[in-house]
Amino acid sequence: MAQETDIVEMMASEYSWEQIIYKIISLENLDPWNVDLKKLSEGFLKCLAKMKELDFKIPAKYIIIACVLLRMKSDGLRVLDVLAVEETPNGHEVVQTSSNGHEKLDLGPLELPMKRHPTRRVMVAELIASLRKALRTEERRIVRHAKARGQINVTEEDIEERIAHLYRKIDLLLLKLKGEEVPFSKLVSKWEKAEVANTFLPLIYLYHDGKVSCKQEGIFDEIFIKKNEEPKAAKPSISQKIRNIKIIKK
Amino acid sequence: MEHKKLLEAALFVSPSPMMLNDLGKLLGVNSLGYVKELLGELQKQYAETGLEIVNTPEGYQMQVKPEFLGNVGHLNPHSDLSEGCKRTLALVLYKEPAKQSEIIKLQGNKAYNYIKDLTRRGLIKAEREGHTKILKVTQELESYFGVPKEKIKEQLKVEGN
Amino acid sequence: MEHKKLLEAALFVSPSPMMLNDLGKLLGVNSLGYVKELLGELQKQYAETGLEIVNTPEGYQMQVKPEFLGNVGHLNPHSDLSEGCKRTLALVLYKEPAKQSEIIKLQGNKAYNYIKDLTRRGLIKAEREGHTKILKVTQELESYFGVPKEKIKEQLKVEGN
Repeated sequence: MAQETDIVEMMASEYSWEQIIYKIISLENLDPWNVDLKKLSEGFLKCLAKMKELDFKIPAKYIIIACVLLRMKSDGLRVLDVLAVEETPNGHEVVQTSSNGHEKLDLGPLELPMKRHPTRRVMVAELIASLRKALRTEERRIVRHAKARGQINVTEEDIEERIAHLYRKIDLLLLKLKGEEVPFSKLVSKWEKAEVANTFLPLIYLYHDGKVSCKQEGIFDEIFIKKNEEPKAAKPSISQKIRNIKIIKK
Repeated sequence: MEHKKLLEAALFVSPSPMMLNDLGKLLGVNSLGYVKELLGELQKQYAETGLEIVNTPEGYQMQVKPEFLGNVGHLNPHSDLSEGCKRTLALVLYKEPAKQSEIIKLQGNKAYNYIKDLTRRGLIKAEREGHTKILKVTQELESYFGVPKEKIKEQLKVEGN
Repeated sequence: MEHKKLLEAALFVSPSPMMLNDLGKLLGVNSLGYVKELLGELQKQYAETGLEIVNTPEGYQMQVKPEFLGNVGHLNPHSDLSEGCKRTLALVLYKEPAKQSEIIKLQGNKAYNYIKDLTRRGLIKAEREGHTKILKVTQELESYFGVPKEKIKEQLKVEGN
């Protein structure tokens, strides 16, 4: 069926699962306000089977959706099973003869013994224990705050200076490498998270200001930086706009 | 008499019946005969009230006199068995020994959970017989209901037959 | 007297305090004065026992006399205040008069609910003082613990320092 193939294509091109559910609902002519879970899960599984047949890779999330739908379906069926056990108006339980011919049972109600759930008042000793816990929590909070304050003990640095510094570094490296491009990895003195971030941030400013161009072939590949001859004057400089912002360094 | 008051307090506050020797320990006395005597006196005292102190196989317990249960039972909303569990238990009792498959047929797949619950609570037990599981009620059930299982069965079979 | 026995049974079985008019409904009588009278008689009767019937802001309640709680409390792990409420109550007592904002700072936003609970139960009260709410413990707290609040405070201060 043409529409079914549509769904398979949607799945293969990783549409959101919600879109696919809507598509199946319309394909199977289901009432969107009262969805027949049995039909919906069957429709979904049919499309998964088709994908397998066509040798598409099935994204993991669709397997999870199929599991969820099947679970919902089986829960629904269980509810129907239990509904077969009904209460008569006098409160007695009747197990009806179901369509597949189970026996009929009429049982009297099972009266449970009354179980009392006594509680008692709090003892002073418990109150003291609670205070101990509350005060300990307070102490921990104070220590945490003190630590947090310790972390704010920082030196400030002018971002303008950082940007200018990186720009000079690019210049120097271009001279040294005698090429037109500088790999980003050469700009980072020590390949550590903080250092990478501290280099990357001013680079973004330079790029935005039009002073450099950047090129990256694939995700996580090397970034090649090229100096632009004429900075695009039309573009307002972010670094100028945020002249007063200081970079905070530990 | 402080000892008697302490016994009352213990029986009132304890969520489960208390054995004679635990009550003795509580009072700090060695003579269980003495504790039993005090309990006997208390039982007499309570004859005049809406409560009673009974000696069950699991120990002494303070409870509402059965004749008032109908009037006050609704005040305690906690039923410690779900409606589904109650049904499974009734079916197992009625059909005992009952095939698990038969209960599932009657109650649907949900009954697997009820059977698990009831087994965990020690009210029923499952025995394997070839490919099938046979469900039976336990001794624990009798102490839960406080009456012999035959009596509970009778209650069910009035309607069943 | 059946009415008195019924009241006893109800107070024994109910997991929370019962209001006078609910007890009246249970007995099927309209005169609350009569119910109060019966409760008064019961209270006198229980004076001789390890239990007591108290009239709390939330209604009548049967409980272990505070002087015996220390001996039997361990038999039941369930107290009628949650851990959070217990902590709030301990902090209010310790810091009394305590600013509500201070308690919230110490315990987080959850404490708003604990304060509400404790106020409803009549154990603490809030007084407005300008923009802030001041929390204090009540007289009811003394009958709850069965000891003067100064005594509890003393013990708490020893712990806190």
